[in-house]
Amino acid sequence: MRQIPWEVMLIMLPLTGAMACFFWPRRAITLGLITALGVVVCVAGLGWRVLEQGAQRYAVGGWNAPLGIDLYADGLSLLMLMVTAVVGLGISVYSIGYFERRQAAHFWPLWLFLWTALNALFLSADIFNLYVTLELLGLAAVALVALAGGANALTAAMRYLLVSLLASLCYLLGVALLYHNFGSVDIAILAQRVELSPAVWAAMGLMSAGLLLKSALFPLHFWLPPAHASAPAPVSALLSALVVKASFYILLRLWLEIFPPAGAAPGQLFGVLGSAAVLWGGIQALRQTRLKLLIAYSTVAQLGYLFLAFPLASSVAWKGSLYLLLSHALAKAAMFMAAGNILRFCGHDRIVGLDRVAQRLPVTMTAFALAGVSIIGLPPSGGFIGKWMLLEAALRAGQWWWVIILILGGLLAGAYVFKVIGYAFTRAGVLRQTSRVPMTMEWAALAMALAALLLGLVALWPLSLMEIGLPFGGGDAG
Amino acid sequence: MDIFYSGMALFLLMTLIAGLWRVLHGPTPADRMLAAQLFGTTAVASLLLLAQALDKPHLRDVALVFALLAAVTAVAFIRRAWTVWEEEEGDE
Amino acid sequence: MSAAGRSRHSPAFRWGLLLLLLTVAGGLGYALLTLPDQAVGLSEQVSANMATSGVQNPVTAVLINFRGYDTLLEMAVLLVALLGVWSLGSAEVHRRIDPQPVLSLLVGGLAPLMILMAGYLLWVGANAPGGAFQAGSVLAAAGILLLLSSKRFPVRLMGWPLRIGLLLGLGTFTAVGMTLLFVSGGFLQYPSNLAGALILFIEAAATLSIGVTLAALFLGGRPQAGPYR
Amino acid sequence: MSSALLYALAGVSLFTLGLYALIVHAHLLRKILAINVMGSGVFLVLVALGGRTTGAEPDPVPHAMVITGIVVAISATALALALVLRVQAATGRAELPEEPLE
Amino acid sequence: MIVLQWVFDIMMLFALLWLAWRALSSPDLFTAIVLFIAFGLVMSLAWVRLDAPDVALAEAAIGAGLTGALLLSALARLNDLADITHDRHKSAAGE
Repeated sequence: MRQIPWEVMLIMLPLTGAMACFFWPRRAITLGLITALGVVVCVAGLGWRVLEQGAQRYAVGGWNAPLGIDLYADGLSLLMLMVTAVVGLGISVYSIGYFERRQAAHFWPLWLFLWTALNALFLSADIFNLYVTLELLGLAAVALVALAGGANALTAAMRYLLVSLLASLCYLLGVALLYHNFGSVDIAILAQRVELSPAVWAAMGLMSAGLLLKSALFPLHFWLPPAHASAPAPVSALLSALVVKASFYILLRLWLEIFPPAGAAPGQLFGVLGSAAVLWGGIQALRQTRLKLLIAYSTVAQLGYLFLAFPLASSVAWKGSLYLLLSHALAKAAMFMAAGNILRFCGHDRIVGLDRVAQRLPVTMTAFALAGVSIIGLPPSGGFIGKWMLLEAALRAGQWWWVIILILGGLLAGAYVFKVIGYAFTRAGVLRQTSRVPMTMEWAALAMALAALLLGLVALWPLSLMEIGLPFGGGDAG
Repeated sequence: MDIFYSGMALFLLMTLIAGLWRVLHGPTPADRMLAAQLFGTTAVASLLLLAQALDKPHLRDVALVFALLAAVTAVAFIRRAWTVWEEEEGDE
Repeated sequence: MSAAGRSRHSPAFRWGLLLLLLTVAGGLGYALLTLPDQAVGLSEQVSANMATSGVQNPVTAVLINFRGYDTLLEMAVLLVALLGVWSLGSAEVHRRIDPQPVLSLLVGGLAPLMILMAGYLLWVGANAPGGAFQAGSVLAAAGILLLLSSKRFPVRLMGWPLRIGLLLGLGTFTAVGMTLLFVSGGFLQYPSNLAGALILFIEAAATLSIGVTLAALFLGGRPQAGPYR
Repeated sequence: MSSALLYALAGVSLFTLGLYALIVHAHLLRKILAINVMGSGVFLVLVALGGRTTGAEPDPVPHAMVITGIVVAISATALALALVLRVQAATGRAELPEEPLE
Repeated sequence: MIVLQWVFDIMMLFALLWLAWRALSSPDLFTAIVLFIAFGLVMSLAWVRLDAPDVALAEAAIGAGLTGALLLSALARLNDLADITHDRHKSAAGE
């Protein structure tokens, strides 16, 4: 009995779905939802296989690396695929109510191509193939941002496109250097062959710079708030929850496998920039008057936490960072969806004008508040587990100063989340006409927020998944 | 023989660089465009020479693609750029 | 237009940037100089497997066979760019088209020649320089020439025939890959006796799609009579 | 120094030149040109270094990668140009505003 | 022969860098685009020199040909748009 190669299905299914949606624009929603469900089934299939048999490697075309391209699925890729599937399903459901028919015909094929790119990226074991997936991801994301129309969205999309292309080219130059130094583009083979040389340092600098730009680490975050704030709500959710994480994932892979001999100095730099992002993003979020911009700056801050694992570089720290990534994906998707609902309901997203939304849109506000719990890092949310692990790693490594950043960041997050919730309960000065929000949009947001909480309650299971294939090395179990 | 062909190619490359002057200083867009077209022709010639000199017959395909594609830029220039200016003069 | 060369940055910023970038370039140049003297690429692996690849041109073998998955995703990139352009709005078709005898004469002669050239490049790509992308771009050039010179916009072709043309390459590639998955047991794993034929089949479809997509990208928007009207 | 290395160095120069122009120039069309020049530079490095061994057949894998890259570049350029036109139509200028939002 | 080759290489690279520099710095956008087309052309010759005829073909068709046509038509449309907005302002001022 031949095994079904789930990793191939995970890439080809959304690709086929995207083509089908493009060909039958009138049936786009139905076809898209079927595809989304199919992808969830494939992730479950792959998950089962990985749990039973351990990390999986699949040689596309029967040509093994270094000549061909390998797909690789270990615990790390599996968790990324899972969170993509959950958030993707939520966004698919949410977008039914959000887009009118004409826009849906554009949204669905682009979104499914983006999903294809994400799945392909998380499964790729080849740095040049990763470049192609990055380009696919970038172009689809830019087109989705521009879907909102209007001057703000168009200029934001333009800026995003230029940044994304620049970053991809830096990455590609790094790939060129690595290939010509070691004769392969396969991550595992490079990991065996790599030894420090000026070319490796240059490649490391270029690839890291490109990927940091794409994952918007302070001070390279300037493009993120306008793009994430002016996109349509489901797209904002997508970008903040998944797209920025994709480039962070590549960075993580490269640093875990190819660049470990580079030592601690670059890691410290990442940590410092991450801390700056936590503080700066938090302060900026607090200062915003518009809800979507507040959430976008909160993304800048939250992305900062992920980089705190680099100076600590222990297994616990990596796991904590990944845990934060997963819970942030779910919580931020919930927040942007809730913001989309409020925008639809009130007709604007000025925070001071949130005229008693809490009483009038209880499900949405519950979703926002629950997502806020995870963003702040309060128990029993996924965010709490992630921060706890980072805290533990910092204390164990004797680098207590990161603890201060973790606490300050949490306080700032608490301040901006409660600012929104506070205004949501009070009557606004100017009253406006409100419009109805579809049920699917409200419940999709709540489902995402609940998933973020659930991640805190079932912590042991994801942590055991992270052990598969030992992406973070063995050693200190925590 | 090789030296003769390579020398010719080099000479053509030099004309190409000399032709840049027209692109930079040509008073009207048409001048600049024509200079660029001349580039294409020179490149075709040097490719044909190189094909002979290096004994690589497939370079002739490259030359052919050059020759064909030069027409597209020219027509794009005429159709888009030219009509706009004609309208400006003719309509008022 | 004259303001295009103007910059909004102060001279100090520009000099600082220049200095920084010169340092970067210097570092990169130094890194290049320290690379091993002999190339350490994959030439040997490629030539060792050429016999079973189905073609004689190593670049085509890499593009469609050894690393065909990259090419598959790249076809998706091309389509996504088109989707993005289409989602931005509809194309403005020429407002006024004057009959220009010279132009139609030129196009009448050139377009068939280009289509012929595209076919030639596609065919020759199996054992000499050429292949789907080169052929597709020449085909696109022919399409652009026709678009630029046609008196009437081919409205009737802008509905589903256009969409079929756009999807053909990616669709064929995907379909062949998935069929092979169930027949020979590996995604995009060509049986060596069929490899040549399958590669030509994929390339033919890809050429058509690349040509149509690039020509459609040139329009700069969704054709007016498109599916979303 | 071999000529392969010379071409690779020229590639690095093109990359830096493009980067400088991308940052300094405001007009979007020129930024797009800059990105394309940067791309050409990267492609030049990728192919040139494959021919370091004199006399041998050059490595075909970077050639295939560069063809992939060229097609990606034109796709991105086409999308970028379409976006520039919309930006100009919406804001009246083919430039990015100084302040990101409001 | 070797010397000729070196001269050829150096001239080609010089042309390449100079074209790129002028294309990115000349004040007139149209000139910039024409220079960019010429840049693509020389780029294609460089691929020939580097023994990459497949890439040379792709560059000749895409880099020098199609990108040039795309850029030219985009520039013409940009100017059209600028004229339209300009006219709109003029008529608004007149009324």
